[in-house]
Amino acid sequence: MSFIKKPNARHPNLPKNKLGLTRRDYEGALSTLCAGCGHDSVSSAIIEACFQLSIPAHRLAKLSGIGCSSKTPTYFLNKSHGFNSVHGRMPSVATGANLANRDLYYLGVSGDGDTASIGLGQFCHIMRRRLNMVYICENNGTYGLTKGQFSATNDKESKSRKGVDNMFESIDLAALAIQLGAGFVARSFSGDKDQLIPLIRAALSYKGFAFIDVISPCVTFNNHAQSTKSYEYFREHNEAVGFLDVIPENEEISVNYAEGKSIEVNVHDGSKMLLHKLNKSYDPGSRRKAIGKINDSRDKGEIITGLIYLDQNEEDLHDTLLTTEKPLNQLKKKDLSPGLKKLRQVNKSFS
Amino acid sequence: MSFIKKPNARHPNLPKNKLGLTRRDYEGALSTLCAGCGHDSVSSAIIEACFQLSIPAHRLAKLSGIGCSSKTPTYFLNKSHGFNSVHGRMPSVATGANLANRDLYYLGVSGDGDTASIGLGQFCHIMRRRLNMVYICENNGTYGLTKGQFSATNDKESKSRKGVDNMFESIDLAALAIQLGAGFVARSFSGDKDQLIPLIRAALSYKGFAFIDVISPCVTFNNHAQSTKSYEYFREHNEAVGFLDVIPENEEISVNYAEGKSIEVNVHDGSKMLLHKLNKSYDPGSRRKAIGKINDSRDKGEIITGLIYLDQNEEDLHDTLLTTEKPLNQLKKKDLSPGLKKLRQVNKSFS
Amino acid sequence: MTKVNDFVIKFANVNGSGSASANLMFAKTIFRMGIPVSPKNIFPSNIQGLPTWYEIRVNKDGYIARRDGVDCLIALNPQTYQSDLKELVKGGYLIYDSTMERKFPRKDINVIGIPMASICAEHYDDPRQRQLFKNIICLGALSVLFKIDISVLKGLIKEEFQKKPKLIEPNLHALGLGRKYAQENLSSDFGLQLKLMKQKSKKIMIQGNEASGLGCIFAGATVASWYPITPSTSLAEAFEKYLHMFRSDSKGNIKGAVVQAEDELSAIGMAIGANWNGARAFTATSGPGVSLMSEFLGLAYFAEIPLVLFNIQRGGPSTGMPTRTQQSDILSSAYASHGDTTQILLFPSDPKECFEMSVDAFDIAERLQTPVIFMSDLDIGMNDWVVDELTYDDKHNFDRGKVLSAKDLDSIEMWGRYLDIDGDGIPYRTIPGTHPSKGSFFTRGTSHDAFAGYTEDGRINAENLLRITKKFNKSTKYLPKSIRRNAKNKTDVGLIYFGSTTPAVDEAIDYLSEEGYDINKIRIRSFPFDKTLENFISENDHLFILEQNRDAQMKFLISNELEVDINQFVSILNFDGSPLTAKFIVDEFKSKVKNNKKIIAKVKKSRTAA
Amino acid sequence: MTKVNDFVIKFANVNGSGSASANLMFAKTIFRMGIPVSPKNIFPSNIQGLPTWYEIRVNKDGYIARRDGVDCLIALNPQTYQSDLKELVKGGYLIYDSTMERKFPRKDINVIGIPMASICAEHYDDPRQRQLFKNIICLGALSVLFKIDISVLKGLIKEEFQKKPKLIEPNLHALGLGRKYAQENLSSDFGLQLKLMKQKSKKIMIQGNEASGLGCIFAGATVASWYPITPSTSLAEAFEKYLHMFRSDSKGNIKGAVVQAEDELSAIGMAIGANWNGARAFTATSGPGVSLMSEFLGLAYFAEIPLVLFNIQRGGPSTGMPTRTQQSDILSSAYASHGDTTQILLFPSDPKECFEMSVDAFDIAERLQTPVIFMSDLDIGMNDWVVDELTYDDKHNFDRGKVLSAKDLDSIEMWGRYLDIDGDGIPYRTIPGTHPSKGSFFTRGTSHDAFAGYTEDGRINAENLLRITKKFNKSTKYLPKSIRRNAKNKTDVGLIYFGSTTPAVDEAIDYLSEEGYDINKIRIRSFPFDKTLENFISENDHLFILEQNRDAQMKFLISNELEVDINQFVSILNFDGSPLTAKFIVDEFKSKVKNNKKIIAKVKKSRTAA
Ligand SMILES: Cc1ncc(C[n+]2csc(CCOP(=O)(O)OP(=O)(O)O)c2C)c(N)n1
Ligand SMILES: Cc1ncc(C[n+]2csc(CCOP(=O)(O)OP(=O)(O)O)c2C)c(N)n1
Ligand code: SF4
Ligand code: SF4
Ligand SMILES: [Mg+2]
Ligand SMILES: [Mg+2]
Repeated sequence: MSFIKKPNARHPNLPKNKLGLTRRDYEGALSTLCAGCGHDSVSSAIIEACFQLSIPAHRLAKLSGIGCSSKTPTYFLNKSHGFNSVHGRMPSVATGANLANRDLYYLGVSGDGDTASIGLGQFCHIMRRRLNMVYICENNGTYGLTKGQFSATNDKESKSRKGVDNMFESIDLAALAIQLGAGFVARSFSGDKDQLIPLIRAALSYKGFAFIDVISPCVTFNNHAQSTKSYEYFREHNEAVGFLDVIPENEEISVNYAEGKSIEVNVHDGSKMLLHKLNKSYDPGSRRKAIGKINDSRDKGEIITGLIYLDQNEEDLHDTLLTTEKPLNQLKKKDLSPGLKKLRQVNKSFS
Repeated sequence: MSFIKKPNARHPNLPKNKLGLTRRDYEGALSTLCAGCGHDSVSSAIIEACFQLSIPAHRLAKLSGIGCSSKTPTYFLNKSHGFNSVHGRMPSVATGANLANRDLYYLGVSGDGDTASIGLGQFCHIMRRRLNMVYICENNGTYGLTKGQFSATNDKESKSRKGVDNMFESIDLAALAIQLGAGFVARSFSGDKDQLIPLIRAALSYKGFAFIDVISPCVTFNNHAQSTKSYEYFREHNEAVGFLDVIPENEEISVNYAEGKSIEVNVHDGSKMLLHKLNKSYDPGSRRKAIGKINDSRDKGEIITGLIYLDQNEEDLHDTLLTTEKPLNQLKKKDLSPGLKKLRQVNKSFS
Repeated sequence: MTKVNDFVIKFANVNGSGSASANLMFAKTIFRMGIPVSPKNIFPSNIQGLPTWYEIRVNKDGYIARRDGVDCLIALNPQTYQSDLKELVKGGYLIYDSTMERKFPRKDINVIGIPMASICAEHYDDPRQRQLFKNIICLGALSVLFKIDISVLKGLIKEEFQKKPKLIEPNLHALGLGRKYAQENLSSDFGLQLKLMKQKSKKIMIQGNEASGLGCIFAGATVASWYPITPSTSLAEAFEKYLHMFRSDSKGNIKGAVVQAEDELSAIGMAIGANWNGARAFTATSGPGVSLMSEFLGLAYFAEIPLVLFNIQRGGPSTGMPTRTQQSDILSSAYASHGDTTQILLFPSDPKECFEMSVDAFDIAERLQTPVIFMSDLDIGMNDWVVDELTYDDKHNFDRGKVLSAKDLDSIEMWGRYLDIDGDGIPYRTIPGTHPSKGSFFTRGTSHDAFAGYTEDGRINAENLLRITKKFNKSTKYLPKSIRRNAKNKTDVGLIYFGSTTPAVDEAIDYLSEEGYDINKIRIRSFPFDKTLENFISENDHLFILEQNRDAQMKFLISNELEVDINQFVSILNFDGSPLTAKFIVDEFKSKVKNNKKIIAKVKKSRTAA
Repeated sequence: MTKVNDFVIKFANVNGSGSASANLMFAKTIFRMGIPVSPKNIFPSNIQGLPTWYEIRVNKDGYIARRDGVDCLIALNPQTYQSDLKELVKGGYLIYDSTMERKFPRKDINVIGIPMASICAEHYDDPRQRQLFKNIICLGALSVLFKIDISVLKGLIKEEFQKKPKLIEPNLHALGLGRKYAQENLSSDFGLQLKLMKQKSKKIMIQGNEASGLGCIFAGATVASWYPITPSTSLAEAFEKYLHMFRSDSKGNIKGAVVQAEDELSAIGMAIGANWNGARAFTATSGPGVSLMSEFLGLAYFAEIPLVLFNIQRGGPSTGMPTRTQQSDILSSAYASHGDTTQILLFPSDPKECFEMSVDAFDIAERLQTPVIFMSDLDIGMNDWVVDELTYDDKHNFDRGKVLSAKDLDSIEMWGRYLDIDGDGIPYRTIPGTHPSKGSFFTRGTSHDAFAGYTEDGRINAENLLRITKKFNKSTKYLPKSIRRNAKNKTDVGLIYFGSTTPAVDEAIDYLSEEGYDINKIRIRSFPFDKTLENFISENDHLFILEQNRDAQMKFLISNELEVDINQFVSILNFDGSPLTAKFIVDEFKSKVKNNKKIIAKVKKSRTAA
């Protein structure tokens, strides 16, 4: 359990955004995630991005499925309506919500279990429909809330908490998203605020489906084999008693590296991850090249981060459906009910 | 309704395969599909391929979901057990069946609605698992059995029976399959027996997940705008009465073209489709190139056919799971039940 | 035999052969002649080439249920000659295509051959035209035999093809060919006659799904998310049609949105999302879809999100009989989802009620903030029924229920999403985006307190669940009431029924009363059950429940929810997938009476009392 | 106050702090001392940092239900001090970490401070070691207070850590630190004492899911497909563990396969596919999963495919209370899926029965060729229960039901998959690959005839459905029987119950009998219900049904299925998510008796009769 930093007293000198609001106004409830969980960093980044964009929080709807990641909408944007739906099916709920009111911001938060297993079908189809929303997958390669089973994004041949190998091809959600027609596809790391915040901002400003795959390490159920000294007692204790009992209090991981550079990140369990930040000169305009880039880097054992694909042709589901401009949830009886006279015409057509 | 050709009398001179069986021994019940439906051609190709391979029909299990395409297993291989499961969920049933007996052939037949809509999640995951089976999607870009709604493989901007545009990105199942780890990925056309039969043979001989996306035109619910003279009366009649009533008796479409060549196919409704058969020199060994090839051709308005991707490293789910060699469904009590003595040991560990 | 305006005609055809529109025109002509008519389409789960039947009952007294026995069989499907023939009554007429001469193994019927194919061959070269016009030629011949008012039929053809006017002439021509053949070759003493009648009230002939789709338009539904499945598809399609007809804005954009989802899990998720966000949204499906939707139904129930779900029932279990009718999703709908859940059900009995109840369903769902499941079936949904014209009260305003506006929120000190302020168990809700600082909350399917906060305190959760029960129990006042009709003579025998069996019941009750059995009847229109039903049960000592399923699901629901002894009820069950006949009910009733001593006593008593 | 072997100890901890294993060791020590003990783990749906409790009841008389009131509170979570304190009985003990001195607002209790953190700080530098050993130090201190047989505890520690032997010494050391502190600083007149007892029979302490997973191994299950969900996960994990332990072949390969599916739709599909293909396969899930599985359950029911589904129930509806217990999926399981479906249910009451019924479940499923739903719950599945040792009859052979071998097929002229040859409604099945030319058929969820052929003939389909009903009705002979126990004195008051409430019932009945209320009792173990239950109901004029749900689902199921008047039953309901206490039952019983005149009469009668 940890805080999305929230000092107690209101400080009169806190910086304000265009709406005259402080960061505090974008915060949420106390997080109940494990100390150091990557998901909390993502929540902070969301808070910061919304603050910076001066988004009126009540004009944003936050939605999620089920999982540690899907709990996080409680921990940011207190003034937004939230919807913690069922496991894997946030996309459909978000679609309905968006159809009802095209004028709000929609921010979906999901996990890799939620998105790539039970929710894979809905995830694929929401992209085809170009729903105007930001979809963040807090990707930790594991099922956090149900205690560390492999997810479908887990690297092939990595080891689970119980020492078993993952034996299946991992699903690269970013590549999949590009293949299936998402207009804005990015990848980042939970601890890289400098990259993540601007990406969330850009995604919120994009019209169409914006997907951000955020590598967000799970402190507790790390899926890697190597382990550093400091963890020994805990791991061994847990292994000895046969179940997970002690969870260390960890610091959140943060990184800072320049565009075009690579960085090796030590994850909580001591394993390493090689991130590579896309160069300024990288052109995200081609679908095919973007997919190629992802697969290339993967072969090299590198994870590229940054905005990987951008379709400039911003068009969303409402454009396709030719929905009227006024949000559907604001139409009144006179807009909607044709009335008795029209009904009489209908009667005629059946007589 | 049409026949998978089945003359009435047994002809003593019919050619026999290695098992001493004739083609007739691989046939099924009378088809109840529309005359000229592409799916019937696929059934014929399956019959031929199994005949040629001398597969003992009872060692093959045929499975499907729900749809016109999913009905077809009734129309071939009478001696095989069949399982017409629920809509979109043949992959899971096939997975279970295969787990139970690794020694049979598994042939799954599905439609584009069954595979790319309700079944998309299962389809993706069965590929990750490299289940040893042949999966044929009889792809007509429409929901035949429920009367002509768009499916997710339908080309963007084509028109439905009711004249409405399809407005969504179409899912390329072959590209998706390659991206998600299928080992054998091919595409063909229902009417191209010369290509389809060898592909089915190869798929049946492959160990791992073999996917064949077969373009299989729906006679009745054609999704294209242009129409030739001969259809006028029917189309107009149906449009006039507001529902589909008259369905013409059509001939099955068949094509014949050489490797490396393209061919324009006239579909029943008069629209055209450009098929391009992969060259002999095409190397299906690279995942990335294969995906690239598909997307390239698509941009050119061409549909490539042939074996698009082949992973030589044939490994299936049982290899990953380290399942014992003997089929699980043949293990007996002595193999399975540890007995009282072992139970006593377990008791000890809990006392 | 001569029968006027009282017989059954059955067409035996092949799917996809063009018979459907001709048959419909035949039925519609009868309807336009003012004669009560009831066509039933019996079709396979297939697109082309399999047997399909169209059964038209004509009845001057207004009985529109199916009736056993066929007076005139138009046998156009050689595959089914044998079995079709059996249904023909003694002295009935068999009409067939005599291009190929045939023998029929019955002496007690009249056989009329019309060489349809050869007439076609004579007049049309194109085989496709031959296929198309064969049915119209047949229609022409029938119009002569039945002495149909030809101006009505011609008028209808002109209307049908008004969107493709160049088809009018060829169709009239084909009609003429058939008429000519009949006039020249068939004797005029055909025993079945159609005679113009005057309708007592203005009627229309419409399918339930069409009426429901239209009802959703009048109810102000703006979002429809659905996945194709027989027999619900035509409902979503009708909604879409009327959406384009009535809801285009000045720019040609649409005041509404229809999405064909990738499956039912998604279809209901979308409808829930839209309702949560303050739009009126619905989804439509059938059995398999309802099963898939059951997890989400639990969420909507527990998180208290309005939702209208059209369940157009078909034959179950599993994929079952997709093109047959049943009432067998009652329990799985009433108690949809795991955990303790109870859902509101509506039971329409004909297309007119489909329209009305569809309009009401959205008010109910929003008023009660819970799913409303509309329990129609294939018979109502996909058959043409003759009903009174639809009406709509322009003065009726949408009941959006307890939704707080920005103003409301400004004036409220403390608000809790699940607080029971009014003591009726119905809390106040807010719509996202309403107010900059007040009224936001977290919707969830996990246990929560009155402020929508997550809680693992079992007592708080239990209190919340009890409030929902209270809301449910008090909901009857918003629901369509049961309709009760007492027998002319006092009796303590009652019949409970609902939905599409209504016409059969009405007819059966009349027959039984003629035979001296007096029966009170009540038609259930919604669940939870109302006081009217409760009283009916306590006032009638012996009760029959009629339903179209194997397991007597409605009986179970009633005994459980009204806490009445299940042994008080005698079930009349049918689950063969066909719309009921009055005869079936009469026979079942009488055999139950005969076989059950307790009932004998009851019924005897009421008969002698009469 | 001095209590020996009869009290309640409750640990209040923080999730993930290492308390769980220490607490378990404490409970297990008591168990090893031969004292009846019952620990309940009350944990949040969270991984780290939220309150969690471990409640241990010690009772020399063998009552192992929960008991109200805490005799000793080990309060290690400052967040919950306030509320925890309220549960402490007068004169009870509060033990806390006195590193930071605190005041507790109750005078009527004994407060014992142990400076756990400061002892840690003194002896360990690494903060992680401090966290880890704090709980062991506490355990050491407790062992002194409770006068625990230290050799037992030490032995246990050695065993626990035998896989990581280098952890043994440090743990023993920490234990010593705690003991030393207690011996030197705490007075020895602590009023709660644990004294060695002699167990009457050999006991084990085990969780239900562990026992079920093991049972599946003994039953010869080879395929498990599942999707993680609390509280069912540990069942699949146990199966996998034992699979590796007992089923490796000579090459190190496994005679079985476990697949973590992508969701519940897939998990059940796999289990169905495997069973269809002749392997014994199961899936395990909880409420939300059961809802998702309901479409496939209908298929398995209708296509008659054996299947074992473990439903480890948790608090519903919707996502509900994932870490709390309930019995609220009874209706949604019994009537799972649309259309007319009824499913076989098993109701185990403790881990031993979980083992036994898991073994039987596969025989039943294959014998009846239908799904068997195993209705366990979180309390049974995830808590440690002390039960008699598990046994297994080596002579018992798997009952694979009516499966035709190649030889059988050779000798059969005509075979139809759904023919009722034996008149018991159970048809003969064949496994793919068995015979080169005979026995193949098409399995389907669409309506079919006796030869598995597709049919749209409603009567044929109805006949098939009635055969399935017959099979279902005759199935009780293969199912675990109800267990009935009459009161010592003759009475016509009966209590019906099932599952995890059993220990609370046993205890309550004893108390009530002490107070002069004689009650017959019957424990349901399966559905459809057997003759024993039917007789019990007809022999007892007044009947109570105890269940852990809001809507009295078992009452409904019984009145429906046995066709008994629902008003004959009085419900005792609890649905706050906690395992029941005897006191709750006693209080509810008495208040129901007081408030209901009819019952007063009954109960009075039986009391005076006694
Ligand atoms: C239908 C259903 N099945 C299973 C579960 C149990 N469940 C809760 S969270 C979860 C996995 C979450 O994994 P992920 O989305 O990766 O989130 P994380 O906890 O790793 O952030 C599962 C399987 C559920 N709540 N509902
Ligand atoms: C759960 C469920 N939803 C919907 C349906 C209705 N349905 C039957 S077939 C079908 C679509 C089939 O399309 P496709 O797979 O492309 O097959 P085709 O008929 O085109 O060959 C649908 C939606 C169903 N049977 N089950
Ligand atoms: S279990 Fe993992 S994902 Fe869940 S809160 Fe803890 S660290 Fe985060
Ligand atoms: S509707 Fe289309 S897919 Fe179905 S059988 Fe007819 S032609 Fe084939
Ligand atoms: Mg995860
Ligand atoms: Mg299709």
